Amino acid sequence: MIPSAAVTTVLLAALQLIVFVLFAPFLTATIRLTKARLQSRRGPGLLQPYRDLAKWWGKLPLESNASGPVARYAPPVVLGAILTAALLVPEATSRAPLLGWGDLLVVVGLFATARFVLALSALDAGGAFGGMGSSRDVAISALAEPGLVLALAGAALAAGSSDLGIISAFGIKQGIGLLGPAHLLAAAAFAIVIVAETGHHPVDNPDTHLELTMIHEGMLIEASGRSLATLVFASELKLVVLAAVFSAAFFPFGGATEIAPGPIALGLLLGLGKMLIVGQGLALLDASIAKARIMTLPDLLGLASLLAIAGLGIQVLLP
Amino acid sequence: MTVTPDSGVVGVLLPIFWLAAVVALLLAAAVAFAPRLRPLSPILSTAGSALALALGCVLIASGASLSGSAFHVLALSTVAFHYDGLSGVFLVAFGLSSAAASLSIVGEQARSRPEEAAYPLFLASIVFVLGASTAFSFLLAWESMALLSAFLIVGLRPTRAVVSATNLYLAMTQVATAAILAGFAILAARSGGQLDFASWHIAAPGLGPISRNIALALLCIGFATKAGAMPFHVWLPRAHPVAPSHVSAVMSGAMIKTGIYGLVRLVVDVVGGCPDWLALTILGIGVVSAVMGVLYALMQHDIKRLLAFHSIENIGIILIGLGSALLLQAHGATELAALALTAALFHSINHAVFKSLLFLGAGAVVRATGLHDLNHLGGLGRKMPATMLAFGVGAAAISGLPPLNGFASEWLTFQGLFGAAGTAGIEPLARFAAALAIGGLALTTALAVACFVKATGVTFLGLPRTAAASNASETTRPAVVAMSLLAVTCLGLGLAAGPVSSALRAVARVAFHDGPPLVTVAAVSAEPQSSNVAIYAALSVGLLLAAAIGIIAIASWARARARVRRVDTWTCGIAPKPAFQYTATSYAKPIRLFFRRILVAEREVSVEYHPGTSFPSSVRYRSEITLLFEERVLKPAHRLSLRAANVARKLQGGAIQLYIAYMVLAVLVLLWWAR
Amino acid sequence: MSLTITLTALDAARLLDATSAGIVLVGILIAGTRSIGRAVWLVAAQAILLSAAIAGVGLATHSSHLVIGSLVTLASRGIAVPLAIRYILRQSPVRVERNPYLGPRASLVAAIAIVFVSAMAIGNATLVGSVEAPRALPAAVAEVLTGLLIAMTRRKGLSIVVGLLVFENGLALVAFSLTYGMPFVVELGATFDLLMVVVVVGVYARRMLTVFGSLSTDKLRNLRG
Amino acid sequence: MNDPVVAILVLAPAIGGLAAWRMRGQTVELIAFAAYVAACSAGVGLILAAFQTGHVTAFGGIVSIDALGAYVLALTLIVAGLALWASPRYIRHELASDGLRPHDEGHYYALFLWFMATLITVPIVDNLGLLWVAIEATTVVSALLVGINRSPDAIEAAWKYLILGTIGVGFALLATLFAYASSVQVLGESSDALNWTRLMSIAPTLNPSLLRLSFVFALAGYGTKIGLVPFHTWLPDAHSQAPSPVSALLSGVSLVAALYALIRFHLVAVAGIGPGFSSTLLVAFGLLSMAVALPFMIRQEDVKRLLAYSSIEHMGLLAVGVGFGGPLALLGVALHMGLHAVTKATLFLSAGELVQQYGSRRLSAIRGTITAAPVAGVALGGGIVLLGGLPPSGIFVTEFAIVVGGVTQGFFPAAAATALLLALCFVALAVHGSRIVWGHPGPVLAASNFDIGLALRLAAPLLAVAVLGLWTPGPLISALESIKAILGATGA
Repeated sequence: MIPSAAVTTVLLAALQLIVFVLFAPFLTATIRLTKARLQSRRGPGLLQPYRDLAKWWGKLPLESNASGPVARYAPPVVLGAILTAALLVPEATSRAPLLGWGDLLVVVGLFATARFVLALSALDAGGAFGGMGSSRDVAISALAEPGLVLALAGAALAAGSSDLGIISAFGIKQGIGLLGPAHLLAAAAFAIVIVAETGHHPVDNPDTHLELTMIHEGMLIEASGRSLATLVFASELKLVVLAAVFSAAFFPFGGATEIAPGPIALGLLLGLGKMLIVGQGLALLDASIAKARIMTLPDLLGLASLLAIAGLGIQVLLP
Repeated sequence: MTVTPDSGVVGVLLPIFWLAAVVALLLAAAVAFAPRLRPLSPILSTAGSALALALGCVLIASGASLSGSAFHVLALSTVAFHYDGLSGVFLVAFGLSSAAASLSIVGEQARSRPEEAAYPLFLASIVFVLGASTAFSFLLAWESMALLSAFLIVGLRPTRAVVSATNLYLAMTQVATAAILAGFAILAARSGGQLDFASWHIAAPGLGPISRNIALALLCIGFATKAGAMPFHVWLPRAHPVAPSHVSAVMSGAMIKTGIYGLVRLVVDVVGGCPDWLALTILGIGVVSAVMGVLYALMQHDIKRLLAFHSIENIGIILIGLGSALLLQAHGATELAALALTAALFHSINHAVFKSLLFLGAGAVVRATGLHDLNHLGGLGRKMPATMLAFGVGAAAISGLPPLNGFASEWLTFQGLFGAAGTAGIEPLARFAAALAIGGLALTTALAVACFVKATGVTFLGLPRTAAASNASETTRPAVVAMSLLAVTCLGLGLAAGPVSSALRAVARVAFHDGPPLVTVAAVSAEPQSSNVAIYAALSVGLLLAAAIGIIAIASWARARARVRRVDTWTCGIAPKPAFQYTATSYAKPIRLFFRRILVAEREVSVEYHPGTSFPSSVRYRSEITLLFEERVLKPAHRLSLRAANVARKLQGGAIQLYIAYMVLAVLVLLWWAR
Repeated sequence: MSLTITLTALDAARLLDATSAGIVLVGILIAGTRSIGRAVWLVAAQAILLSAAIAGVGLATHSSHLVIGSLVTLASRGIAVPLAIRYILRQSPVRVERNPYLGPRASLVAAIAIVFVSAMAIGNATLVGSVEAPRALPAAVAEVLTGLLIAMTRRKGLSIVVGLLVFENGLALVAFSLTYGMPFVVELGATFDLLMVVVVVGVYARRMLTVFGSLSTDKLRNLRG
Repeated sequence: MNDPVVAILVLAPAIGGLAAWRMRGQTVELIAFAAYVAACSAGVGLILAAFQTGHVTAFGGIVSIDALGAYVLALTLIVAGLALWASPRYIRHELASDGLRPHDEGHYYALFLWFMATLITVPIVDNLGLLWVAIEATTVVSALLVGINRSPDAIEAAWKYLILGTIGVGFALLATLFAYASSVQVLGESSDALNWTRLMSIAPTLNPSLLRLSFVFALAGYGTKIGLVPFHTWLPDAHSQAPSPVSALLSGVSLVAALYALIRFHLVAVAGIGPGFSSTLLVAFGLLSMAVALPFMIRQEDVKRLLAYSSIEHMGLLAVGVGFGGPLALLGVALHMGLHAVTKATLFLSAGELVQQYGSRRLSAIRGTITAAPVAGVALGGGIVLLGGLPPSGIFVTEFAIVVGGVTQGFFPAAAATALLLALCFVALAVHGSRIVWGHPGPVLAASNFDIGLALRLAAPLLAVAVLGLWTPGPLISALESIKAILGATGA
């Protein structure tokens, strides 16, 4: 029997929610592990991120004398926005769990919301490092945003819709023929953007605790207890969602096109696999190249936009 | 006055609303001079604006139109109006912004009675502009609007800077009006000397390509200047900051929109579309205004100047929507064209709401601290929580964050661009341009986020940087109410994006003369290509987001509240000082460096040392960016013209013999010409 | 009356031609002279020639108003105006055009050139006048231009006035050579105006002498731009 | 019969002038006002008659007043009234500050009245020759007024005005001669051969080449009095040096009177050789005048010169409008004549007030009037705004009408240029105006004692101009319509 649309939506959403929430710390763990191994360290176990989150969640909250409600209620908003975005991205299936709720622009918009609130909260404590991190973060994402949108726009124009579900369905239908030059250029652009958005080398160092080099960590410096847990988890989840968007827009192969346990399970596995691959790529970067000076970032991120534009050019001008 | 179609209750409501609004505003002007009734003036202005808002809503909802005329001067009718849905849209934008602005000054007195009286008249002039149906009545209202706004800026006792800002504004608006007048004149000439828009529309198909292009170009220059689009924007960032805040709110929220209204009314409605080159030009102007506007805004540390540059940015976004709409319509993609125009109209309303909100917030800050400079503010959130909350909502909305209204209209704008880039009928290069515009718009929104994190954070968060900032106190109750209403409107328009955009879409279709509007769906939805659908279900997303936030917030704070421990902010172990904080300037520095090619910045660092030591006692840092158009084009042109004038004045050399020679020469030339 | 002169219209025309030639000649001399006093007398001579011509034509055509007109011309342009100018001149310290923009010889040449140019220009222009005096109109135009030339190239205020008077004589000659003059009322009005002009010139000449101490226009360069 | 009325109209000021010559103080003012009132009452009668019957004649056709003439006559009387009203205050101040010598008072009023008489004569005579005589007479009389205070600059201005004016009007005489010659060919030696009405009736039969010459010289000659570039050079000097009430009369009326004369020739030319020739010349010289006035307005140190150049600009606009022709533009021209006259007169009066209070003409000195001299200062600012054609100013209407009318007549580039020049000139004027009103006030010579009369005569005209921008009374409409009919009688 075919379940009704509403039920399907609820089931898929619940499934995706659970999978993402559980998988997010794990993905981070794999990245750390690989990085450690590449640096010939043993590195923490795969469960370490879970332990950290649990530890912070249990801790007594500290707040700065200067900070107020913004700092306190920013973390829920950040996580809430990213969770909402998480449900608008196809993962196991070619359709997004919340069918017809929002397209890629909504996902981007929700990320922007998260960034806005986080950057704002970083200014609440009135410290130098919060401002530094916040200032650098918004600047870098300002450079990354055009690349992000333009890359997705390439995929969207090919599919004829900005809805991620339609895009990935289109990709699946195209099969291997999808991987034309325009498509690959856009994919490359998006890959660069992921690096910038998730704060890995050469843009940012996720593990640093030297204040002057911090970008994302700098914004979290005043966070503690459950706030810290929420924010860290949010950033882990963001990586997962971005990876999902990446695979849905550019490598959607294997996503289930009909709603049935078998294909969904398969699609789920494939999807997680793709995410792990993305993660390994990031780990490789972290281990292999050094963090770049912030002033060199425009070249890197400009490159992303240029690749995306080139892709669009090929797509529009020489069809 | 006649209402068409005269359908029962609407036929009654429209004239009543219109008359009531106009009467209320005129009364507001009159009572300003009455000794005891003076406090009533803002209240009456509020009422008038609210009525205009109601009028606009009814016009949009009913699709009816209200027309009439009165007062003839020579053969020309002074007040000839025809309000339709399009007017309604901008009446709504006007009403929202001016009602709030007027409400915010209830209980206060303007700088002088003439200004007190000029303010409602200024509002009335906008109402007339939005309805004028003949070239003459339009220009009459248009010029009155320019004059009154100029007077409101300059006031009775201005400083030198204010006077020069006003002069620049008057100069540009006059030249712009000359362009509009010339454009109108062409249209009038080509329609047998008729002066009313309706007959122009009838005669429009007969326009020759040359006169059509010239007229459209002139009109675009004129209206773009009023709208403050680059490169005609120079007056805006000078005029808006020096005006009183409620006036800035209306100017930014409603007055510059009349430029957009003029474009839509003339180019879309009357002339019925424009050639590709112009559509692309408008698109290009839009992108440039958006990107450069927000970049310049980022570099400002005067809060009102910052907001003024954001007006340029948002006008740019609106123009992007309009440009893509015109491009699409020129190639028969009427559905998408209507969609893109909807985006422009929707964003016009939204910008009116959040920009007025932000200006009122800025006004509250200035009133509380007497400071314009962000670098002297800080920590105001503790003292003025309501203002911070409202301002924050406005900031989020203007940054285009879901689920607020700014995102909805920008989403539609994006869809319009997707449509333009994806419509096969359009020339590849034009489509590529549209695709690039997508990137420009993305960059704009991202930079807007950066800018408003800066504006909000540096103003309201952290530690107060000056005594004035630390002694601030919450603003007046009416102002708080006004701002809260606007903030709620931001959220409401955001969540109700579906129905709102459907209604606006009907208006857009009528403006394009596409016949009866579509049946509309209860979500913002677009058809980038007819087969597929992209949807943003604003309400559902908003609720989901709220639920998620609520759950997490409760989970993390429900029981923790009591056990919070407070400590100093970590500043490497030193006791934190306000000076440690990032200032507005330093916050924007990375972006200034990233875009140093465009923002040619000059910085000066001067260090003073303790006598005899090498320990710095004070370090001051100043950095100014170069406003390219102003510095590289406008000022040189101005200097050149002055020099030219000086040369020309040699003609009047003082020697009578020279003068006789002029006459003889002229006569001989005339004779030679006449033989 | 005892003396009866009989002139045909043709003779009148010849007379007009002759006098206009004379007037041109005098005009050239005016252009060529340095002394303002002499210039004034020459202007008077022009006026007298003019009035003679008018009188002749008046007698020929038996039109009384022309005869009266000639008398008026004689009285005003021939006598009153020159005397007035002389009177003013006598009060001015400098009565010679010292360093004009265009020297006497040069302006002499220029005046002659003007005569030829206007003769050629008008000669072939299709100007059907009611008078059969082919030389009159070119001469008149030449006078007008000569007057302007003088006004343009002299420094002394009175020299400019002299130019003005030559110009006026030229105008009168034009009027006469085109249509045997204007309606009588107009003629009177015009003459009256001319006299008024000279009076006002006198007034201001005196004021200039008291304020500037001379009639040189070099002092009158203050109002510019 | 109209003869006595016309006689009163012209002779009252003339005789009044004679009576005033040797008088002083109250008496002379009384005489002047009496003469004015007499002339005015006579004038009003004639004007009404002219507008009702369309045409009033007297003295066997020598005098003939049609709607256009009546209109110019009305303007003359209105502006003269304002100027005369302003004179006592002005003259007393000048006498007090030794600007004038005691016996100049009588001379001033006498010359003023004679000037008025000559101005009145211009629009009522039908004979182009007499028209010329009258205009030459205005030059002579007003030249005496310009230099009435014996300052070097005043003398210089008057001298230039006299010489250049005479030369210019000499050209106008040539124009009249050619017109006469052309009509004599048709009518023979007849006394009414120079009557405009007659010329119009026979225009098509006139010799075209003579008509062309005639118009060219009229353009040069009356153009000099109108202040069309390049014949304008005397204007800024004279208008700035004359006593302010006289400046008002010069800028307000005498320019219009000369324009009136030129229009008569234009109409004959149009009737004789079609609109092409003279219209083109008018548009060209009008535009040239506006274009040349602009730089002088941008860079100007003298407040009255500023206003004078703006007069040149507006005369250029009127010339352009006449050249455009066509119902809308001509209607605009008709109204603009009046509005400019009144506004500019008021501006000169308020400027004169300021000049006296600050003891200087320099724009750099006259600053911050809003505190130092509120009445005149605000009047000047408001006048500039109205003159610039910002609503609610009738001039907004007229400029709109002229530009739009011009394009509908097929003069697009010219009309566009006009619109642009108008805007730029307004900007130039407004920038100076803003400095005058709001600049940092310099030293004030005479503190402004609030004078209700001053306030009235400055506010009333501006108010009228403002009202006319929103609503035109019926009679005025019909009057303008009939004027338009005359202007457009044979035009496009």
